[in-house]
Amino acid sequence: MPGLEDLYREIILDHYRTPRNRGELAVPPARHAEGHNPLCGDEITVFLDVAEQNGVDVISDVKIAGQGCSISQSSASMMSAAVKGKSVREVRALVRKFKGMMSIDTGEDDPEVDVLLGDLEALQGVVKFPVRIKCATLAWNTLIEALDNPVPSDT
Amino acid sequence: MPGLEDLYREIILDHYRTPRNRGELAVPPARHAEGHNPLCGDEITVFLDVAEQNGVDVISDVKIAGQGCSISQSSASMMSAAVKGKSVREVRALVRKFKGMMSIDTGEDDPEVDVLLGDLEALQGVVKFPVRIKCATLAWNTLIEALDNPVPSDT
Amino acid sequence: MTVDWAAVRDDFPILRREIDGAPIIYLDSGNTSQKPRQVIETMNEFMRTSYAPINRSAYRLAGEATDRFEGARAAVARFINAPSADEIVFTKNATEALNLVVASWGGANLGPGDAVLLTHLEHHANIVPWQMLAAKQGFELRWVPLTADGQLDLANLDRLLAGAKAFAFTAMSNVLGTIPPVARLVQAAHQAGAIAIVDACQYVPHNVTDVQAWNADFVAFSSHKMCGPSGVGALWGRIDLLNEMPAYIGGGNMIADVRLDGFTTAPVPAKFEAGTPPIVEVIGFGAAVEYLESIGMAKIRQHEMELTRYALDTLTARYGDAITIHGPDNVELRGGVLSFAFRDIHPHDISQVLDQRNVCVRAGHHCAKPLMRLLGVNATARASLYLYNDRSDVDALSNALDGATDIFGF
Amino acid sequence: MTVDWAAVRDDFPILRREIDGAPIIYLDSGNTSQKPRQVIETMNEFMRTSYAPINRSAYRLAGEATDRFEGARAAVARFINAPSADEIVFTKNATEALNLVVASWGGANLGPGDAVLLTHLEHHANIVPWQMLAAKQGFELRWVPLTADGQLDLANLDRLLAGAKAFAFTAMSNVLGTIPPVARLVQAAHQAGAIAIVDACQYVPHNVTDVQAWNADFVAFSSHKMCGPSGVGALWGRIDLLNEMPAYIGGGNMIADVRLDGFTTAPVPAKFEAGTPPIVEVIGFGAAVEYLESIGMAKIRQHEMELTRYALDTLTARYGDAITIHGPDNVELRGGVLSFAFRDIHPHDISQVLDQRNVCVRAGHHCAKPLMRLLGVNATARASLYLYNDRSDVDALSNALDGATDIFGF
Ligand SMILES: Cc1ncc(COP(=O)(O)O)c(C=O)c1O
Ligand SMILES: Cc1ncc(COP(=O)(O)O)c(C=O)c1O
Repeated sequence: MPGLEDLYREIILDHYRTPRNRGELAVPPARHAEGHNPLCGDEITVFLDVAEQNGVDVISDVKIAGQGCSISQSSASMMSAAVKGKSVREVRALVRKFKGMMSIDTGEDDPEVDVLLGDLEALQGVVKFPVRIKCATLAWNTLIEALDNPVPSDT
Repeated sequence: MPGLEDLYREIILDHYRTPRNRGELAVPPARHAEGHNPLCGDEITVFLDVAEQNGVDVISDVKIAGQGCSISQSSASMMSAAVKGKSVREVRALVRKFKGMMSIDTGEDDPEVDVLLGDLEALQGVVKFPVRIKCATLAWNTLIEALDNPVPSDT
Repeated sequence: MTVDWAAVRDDFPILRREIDGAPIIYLDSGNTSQKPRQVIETMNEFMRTSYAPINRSAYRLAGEATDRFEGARAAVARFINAPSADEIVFTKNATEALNLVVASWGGANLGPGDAVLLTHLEHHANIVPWQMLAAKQGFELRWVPLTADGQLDLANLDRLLAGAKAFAFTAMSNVLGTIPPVARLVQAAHQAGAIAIVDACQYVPHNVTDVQAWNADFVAFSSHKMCGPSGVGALWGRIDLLNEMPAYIGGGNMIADVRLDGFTTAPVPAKFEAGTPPIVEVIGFGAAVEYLESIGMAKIRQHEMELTRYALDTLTARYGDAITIHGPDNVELRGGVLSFAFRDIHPHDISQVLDQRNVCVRAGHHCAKPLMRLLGVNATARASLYLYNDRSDVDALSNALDGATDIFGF
Repeated sequence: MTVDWAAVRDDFPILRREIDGAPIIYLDSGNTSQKPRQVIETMNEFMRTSYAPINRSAYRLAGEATDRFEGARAAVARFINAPSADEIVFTKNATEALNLVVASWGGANLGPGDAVLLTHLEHHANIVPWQMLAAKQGFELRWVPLTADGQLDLANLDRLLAGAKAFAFTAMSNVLGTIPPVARLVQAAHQAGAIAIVDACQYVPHNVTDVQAWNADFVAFSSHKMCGPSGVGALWGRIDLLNEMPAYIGGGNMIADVRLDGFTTAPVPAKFEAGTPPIVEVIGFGAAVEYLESIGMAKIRQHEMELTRYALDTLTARYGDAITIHGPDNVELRGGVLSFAFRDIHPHDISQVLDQRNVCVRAGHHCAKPLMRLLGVNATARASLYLYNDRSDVDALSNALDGATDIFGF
């Protein structure tokens, strides 16, 4: 349909149809957070295993649960692929970069970390559809929640 | 001032300057009620002595306390003069008649009672000034309150 | 007399607005309705020539404005056949109207051991206020379940009502369109000794409403869903209940007297209208009910039933099993609110594709998350109809849906 | 740059309305202000071309409307120098804003043994909600008294604040015009461990407002008093307090999730904005603050100070002891609100006589009955000035007062 090619790129539809890293992680040791998009009812849960490797905190595993539209699901899937194995510091830089691409001001970049958006650039077209920005960023905000304010686990 | 002659008739100003039946009655035996005009802050208290005379309830005395504008005060003063000595039934008929003059629908007249407005007709001009109707009727509504729902006395 | 629906459509200036060279197909009236020029012009003219405070000042301009404001109250009262205009309390929306009843009536009447009955059809506005009060005052919430086609399952109604002090339910679901048998539910409530609170937010805009025929105790609705301005809603209540109830929010206009050590309240409805009211909006609300009356609510209902039938038939004929439209199929039992699932495409994507053809539908949980969970979805797409819609709008919806098929590759 | 005040006056269509062949002299802006064409046209245009739901639907029309709505929030935030637009909660009026703070913050924080400090200047909107909560939760209300010329008597402020948890006061009296030293009062409150709640309903429309310079915790105001539409007000609050506070009214938009057994709240400000907001009114409110900014609040304040000085001088020069104007004489310490007593004539009669010459003033208790009792009156006449008033209005007031002398025979 004319006008929607920028939004529904093939790689996005691919991640939507075949989401990566679906599932849950045992909490604890994993940490998790839930995100809601009040506009459309989307719900997402991000699970993270954070492990120290060579003195740096690294996302050793990530899983995504929940339901949502093509944009929120594909963004979550692409995010999960992008953050797995990265250090927490790199992940924070990536989140800033991603939100910057979504035209959300997130302040200064971390000058010492160099991260690339890679496939995530396919989501750039979302900016032309402002109401979808919340869909695209839902997983990313939830990721930050899982790092900074995870849901308390029972033990 | 042109246009206000209908409102500020001489007899009205006379009752305003020299109000009749100002004061209070001992409660009990008197009954009383308070009225407020939220628009202008006027407050009025109507005290009534009701006594049986020849098998009929009669307003044997009436006093008016409180403060207000020329219309509410003169209407209260004229009312007090008009109701003193009348039977409760006549008074109710008079209230209906007065409110009718103020273009407030009060239902059927009492066919068996014949009351005259007399001096009160001077207040007819108020109808041309709709916001003042509440001033003119304040004492009358408070009178009905004093008959039907008087403030409970302590004894 | 038949209504000239094309002329009605012409009353709504926004329907001539074009995006990308084509007019808007507005199918989101269940969310909020568009405004006819009669309402817009009333507000415009009032602000240009007659704006003044209400019930506070004594000059002619203020007297005139107060008369128009109270005239609007009388018009709204007449529109729902309320016995008296004094029983109409203006609020900011239906949500505030429901919160008012819950906090004031419920606050004074509900405690441990008590129960309130709701239904699985309810909008958050008729759920959350009860949950908030229940958390404070400790009473039980019970729920009327649904049948498979989205009607209230009344099999155990009497048992659910036993011991309940209030039954609060929607007169028309904003998700499924379901119209429960209001008068019958009110009667059942009363028989059980409960009061009946009707969320008529979706009903009043689309049907002849007679609160006396319902015999209800409270009825809440919003102006913005019935061709009127945003920023105003109404609560109708039985005068004896309103008189007994404690004040809700405090401030100017709702008092008879204030002293340093306490206050006394003004008579109803002022008692529940603290502060400067939505003056222009109430007057616009009056113009809206007069506009709807000039067409006739029975005719509007008829028009919407026909259009709903047409929509149900068109969509199922074209898409068969690929589309699931929730709620009753019988248009006598439902309003023109069509929540649907289309293939496996997420409602937000459906809305996106439809928007490309200027077809405006809502995608989401419609402020009814408990109902969504029962339907087993976290969102639906919803097309909702009103007096200004016609068959061309339904056709546009049907045609635009094909675009979703293309992109998501079925 | 100097302001062309005649052009400002021309922005207000109602000032060209004539009654009995002469224009209106509007001196009741302390009650509610008139609207400039810029605001009226914004609302009109929005309803004709762009009306749509906010934050609920995903099509472009709705996205556009949401952007304008949130743009208005940003404009209001900027207007009072709030650190973030998220700290602006839209309410139906200032009264609701104050009730929100009292019910939500006060409900969670006040109990037996606690105290809240108010002042004798307060409007009912900043008295009655506290009385309602105090009756429920049993805390003490204390009052800052007044000096003879209607300023706050701060001699015992620290003693009054000792042990108080909140200090709620007006930034400008709607009866006397008094402008208390807000920043100093906030500081005293904080030193005593109390939060500071400012009723800025009369202040924001007439002065440069900087909530950060005040260092206040909550600030309430109303759109309709500042050239904006009726039906909307605002609460600004410190984000940490807003985040901690429990929900106020419940329903759509204020939730993150709802289940049959409970709900979780959305982030601020949605948490406090249940139901469909006053969409058109918020957008009109945004246009109003932009209008005021285009003139400049400092210039408006200057204009009103000059006009107030002129009015004080004109009336006392002409009527001497026959007129008593309440409140401070120093125009640095007061706004353009002139409550007065004239001979022994009742304010309602004064208003009536003035109205005959189209001079619109308010007569009454101005929703400040406790203050009235302290002044020893049950009503005053009040002329209140705004940016669209000029010396001719003051002269008209002064001339029209003579008519009262005639009738009441002095
Ligand atoms: C059934 C129902 N009840 C209540 C509401 C709340 O109405 P409002 O948002 O106008 O307060 C709505 C609309 O959103 C509704 O559809
Ligand atoms: C000082 C003050 N506070 C509060 C209010 C209440 O404002 P609103 O009626 O807009 O809620 C007013 C106006 O009436 C006021 O003058």
